[in-house]
Amino acid sequence: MLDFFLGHYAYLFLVALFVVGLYGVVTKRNLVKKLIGLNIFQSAIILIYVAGASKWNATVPILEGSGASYGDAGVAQEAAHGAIEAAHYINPLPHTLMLTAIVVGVATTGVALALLITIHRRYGTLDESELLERMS
Amino acid sequence: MIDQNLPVLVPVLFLLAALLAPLLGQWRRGLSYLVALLASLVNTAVALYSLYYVVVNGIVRHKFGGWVPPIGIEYVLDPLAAFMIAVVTVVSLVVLVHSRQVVKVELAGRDVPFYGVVMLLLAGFCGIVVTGDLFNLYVFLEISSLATYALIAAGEKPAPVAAFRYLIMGTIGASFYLFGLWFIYNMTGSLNMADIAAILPGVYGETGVIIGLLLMVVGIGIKMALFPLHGWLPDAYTYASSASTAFIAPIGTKIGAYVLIRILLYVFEPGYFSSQIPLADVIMWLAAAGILYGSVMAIAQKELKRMLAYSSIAQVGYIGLGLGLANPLGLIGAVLHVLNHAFMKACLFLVAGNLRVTIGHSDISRFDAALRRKMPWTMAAFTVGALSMIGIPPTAGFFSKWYLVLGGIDRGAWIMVVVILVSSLLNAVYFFRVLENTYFRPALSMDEAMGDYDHPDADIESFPREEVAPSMLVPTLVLGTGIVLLGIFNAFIVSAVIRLMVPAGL
Amino acid sequence: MKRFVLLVLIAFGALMFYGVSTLPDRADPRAPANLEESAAGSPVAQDYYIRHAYEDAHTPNMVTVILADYRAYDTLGETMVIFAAGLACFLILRRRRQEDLEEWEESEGLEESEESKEDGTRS
Amino acid sequence: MHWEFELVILVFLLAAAIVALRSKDLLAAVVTLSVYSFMAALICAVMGAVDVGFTEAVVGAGITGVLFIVAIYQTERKSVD
Amino acid sequence: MERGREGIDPMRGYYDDRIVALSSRLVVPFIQLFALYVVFHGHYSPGGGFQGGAMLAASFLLIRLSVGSDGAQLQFRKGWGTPGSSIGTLIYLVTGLSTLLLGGYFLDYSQLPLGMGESETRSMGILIVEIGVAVAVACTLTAIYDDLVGEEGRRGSPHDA
Repeated sequence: MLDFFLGHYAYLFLVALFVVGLYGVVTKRNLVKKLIGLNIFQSAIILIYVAGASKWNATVPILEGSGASYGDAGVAQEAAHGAIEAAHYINPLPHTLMLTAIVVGVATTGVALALLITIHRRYGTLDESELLERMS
Repeated sequence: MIDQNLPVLVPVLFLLAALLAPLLGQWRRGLSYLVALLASLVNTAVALYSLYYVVVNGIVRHKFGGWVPPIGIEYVLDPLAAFMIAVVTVVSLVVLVHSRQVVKVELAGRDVPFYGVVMLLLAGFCGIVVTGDLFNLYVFLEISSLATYALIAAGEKPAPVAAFRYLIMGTIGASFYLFGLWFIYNMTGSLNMADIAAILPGVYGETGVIIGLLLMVVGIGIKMALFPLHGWLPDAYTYASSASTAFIAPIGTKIGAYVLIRILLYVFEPGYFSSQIPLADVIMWLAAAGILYGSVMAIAQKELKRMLAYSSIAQVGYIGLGLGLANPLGLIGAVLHVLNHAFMKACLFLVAGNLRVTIGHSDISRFDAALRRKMPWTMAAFTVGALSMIGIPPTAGFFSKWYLVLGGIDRGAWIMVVVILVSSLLNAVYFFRVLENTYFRPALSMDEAMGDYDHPDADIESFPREEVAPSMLVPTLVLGTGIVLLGIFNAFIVSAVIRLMVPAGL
Repeated sequence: MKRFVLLVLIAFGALMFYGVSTLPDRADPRAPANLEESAAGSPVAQDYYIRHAYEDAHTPNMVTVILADYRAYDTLGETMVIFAAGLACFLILRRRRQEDLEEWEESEGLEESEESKEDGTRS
Repeated sequence: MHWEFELVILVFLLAAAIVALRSKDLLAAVVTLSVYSFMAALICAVMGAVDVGFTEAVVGAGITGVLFIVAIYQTERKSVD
Repeated sequence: MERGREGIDPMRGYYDDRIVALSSRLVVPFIQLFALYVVFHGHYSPGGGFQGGAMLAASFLLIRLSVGSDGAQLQFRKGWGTPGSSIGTLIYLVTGLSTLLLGGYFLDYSQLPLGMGESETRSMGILIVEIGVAVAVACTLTAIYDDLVGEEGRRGSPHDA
């Protein structure tokens, strides 16, 4: 039971976050609020990817002992001998994917805000029900 | 050298054009259109050549950065992808030629970003089609989606609202796709389609795979406007500028359908979604409901573009139906309908654009015989498109429906056969309404033609009411002729190209 | 309506809860994503990345190598997404200076809602 | 992995999300969203995704917040729900 | 929302608040320096083109926020946004295309004629690409901000309240 909890609690929390964001998008009447909900559930997905990438007793996916100088001899040797343990580093692939997903999120937010400004210029409101009234 | 690079050329050239069009356009306005046209021309040639090449020589793969697939990303040009790219480039080239005048009228002063965004849209579509990597698909899905939002927003007064609604729906869809992809990645450890297809049979029973697949299907269903998820479509198509709609409507939802076909038939095994879980039946019934709903709603519309938008929902239903039938004939019908419907919808929306430029509206109740006399060629193209939508034999629309009916009979799904026939009848109702007005209704007086519209510039005399300029007329006629030609040569298309797409085990 | 939406969301959340709880544990070394070789015999990407990133590109930060080399095409797509957003804002909000001024002069005496007259005409 | 940290920050994250969605003042909601993003960045860092955490901090707590505030400034600040 | 002093729109016009202006002018060079560090040191530590670009954009936005868009023209012109983002992305795309033309696969950096070992060439390729990304991201995010704030021709017009 405890193992199950340790292995899944982050997923459960993040799914809850996903649902909260979705709730915001679907039920909020103010369009900015909808956008905030959208941001929340996008970042829930980002976090769920990141959570899925972690490994026990592993470190960040930057080779150790390489902080200071370029072409650090120790790292080069370690790499050359194939001594790098995959279990020793966190899975870097989801991190990379999520960098892209974050960028996509910003891009979407930017376009959405541009749309909101246009909507407000044309209709003078950002409230969904008022907007529907003024549209018809 | 060029052969191994075939898959990558079309999307990359579109991307290059998307970058150059605004850059050069800020220097000389006219250049942006030229860049777009040039890229479109070159890409059409490349796409047709690569279709020929793939049919003759088999699948072409391009490994980005030289990394072997599960490590790197790959582009796969198989017959289905080559076919889709050819459809996208040919239709978009014709629409692009047409769009110049429409942009001058409807989007004055915004042509530079418009052509850049159009190039991005096409790059996104082509990237989605050729990619062999599920995450890369997401990235290109987002490129095309952002372009679509922008194109829709640049339209009439309510257009930004429609675009915003689509943005919310589309982002939810893309996020669902991403979430589903996470499940699949967790169960397989890979993102490459071919690799996943090899790993998946071992884990088909797992709940994670089923939920991942469901999330992905829902996400893509939003993008392709599958029946209960179509809410964004009518407003978006109606309020967008005619030039934008002509780009989005013929191709946009088909790309969603393509992704669905790709994932269900090529990443997952055909037997999985049709027999192990009842997904095929669900898609089939939803598609049938969408066909009837779209057709009935189209009858109730008074505005041509809105009517065509609802008819789009119905037509996407046909494609979903063909996929849901889960047999080779159904798939052939679906793929053929992608091609046919791209031509038909493009033709009809170009006619709507022609009408808006010449008479300033596309309101069905104000069509009259004078219209046909003043614009004989445009209305002829419309007639051909309408007949094809209904499914009158020599035109293309008949044959895709024919294959769908055969597929339905093959499956024993008689209700689906009935649905297709009934919807053809409904199509006839709403298109004959337009045709009746344009062929049999005596010319309206000026007051009647204006109706009770109090638009600031419903000044009907300011519109020429005569045939459009050649640069708009020729594309419309090309598409009209194309519909007939596709109908005549459909047997050749099916036997030479589409038969190659049927995956093993279907 | 709101209650119905809430119900649907709760059902969806429950389904997702169930879905994630059937997944392999986080950080399980036997999870398919953490293996060396997949069930089908192909190399698993993350294992290859961690082992070979440095020798392939002489860069200790694996994320950078994946981002800009192994999956560089994704990053090109990502840059295009940002570019698309910029261009989309350009298309949605910016007009030519001259027209803008004209429109502004036109609408100066008018009500706020008259602003986008130019856009609302062709309906 | 330090699961105790993660748990605490996850609880804060959920709370920040709910506060951001409930606040009637949009400016406050956006500021809470920035806080939320910062929490997300923190949790990324705890989970070992330093790059993602960095990006999330720069983007979520910086750029997105500024863009939102500009948009709110251009439109309106009050929300009914 | 509140207008600035004397009815000047604080987001667009010159907004004369010495303390804010001075302190942000003091901070901005350091942000930019750090942004460049992040771009160029992305090989060894967290960071890279996107993060560095976003930080550069943040430094431009800070000046825009503190002294108003018109005042910030001296630092980063509005007209540079769109061409800059095109050019930044072009750096990336052209790198990929050149490897294609040199006979390799798209974005296969080992084909670049830099006269180094294969893995060093890849490392350099990554750097080139990251610079392209940084330029594109910095310019685009600034351009988006400028588009959201609006044109100076609209200043004081009735419909931007």
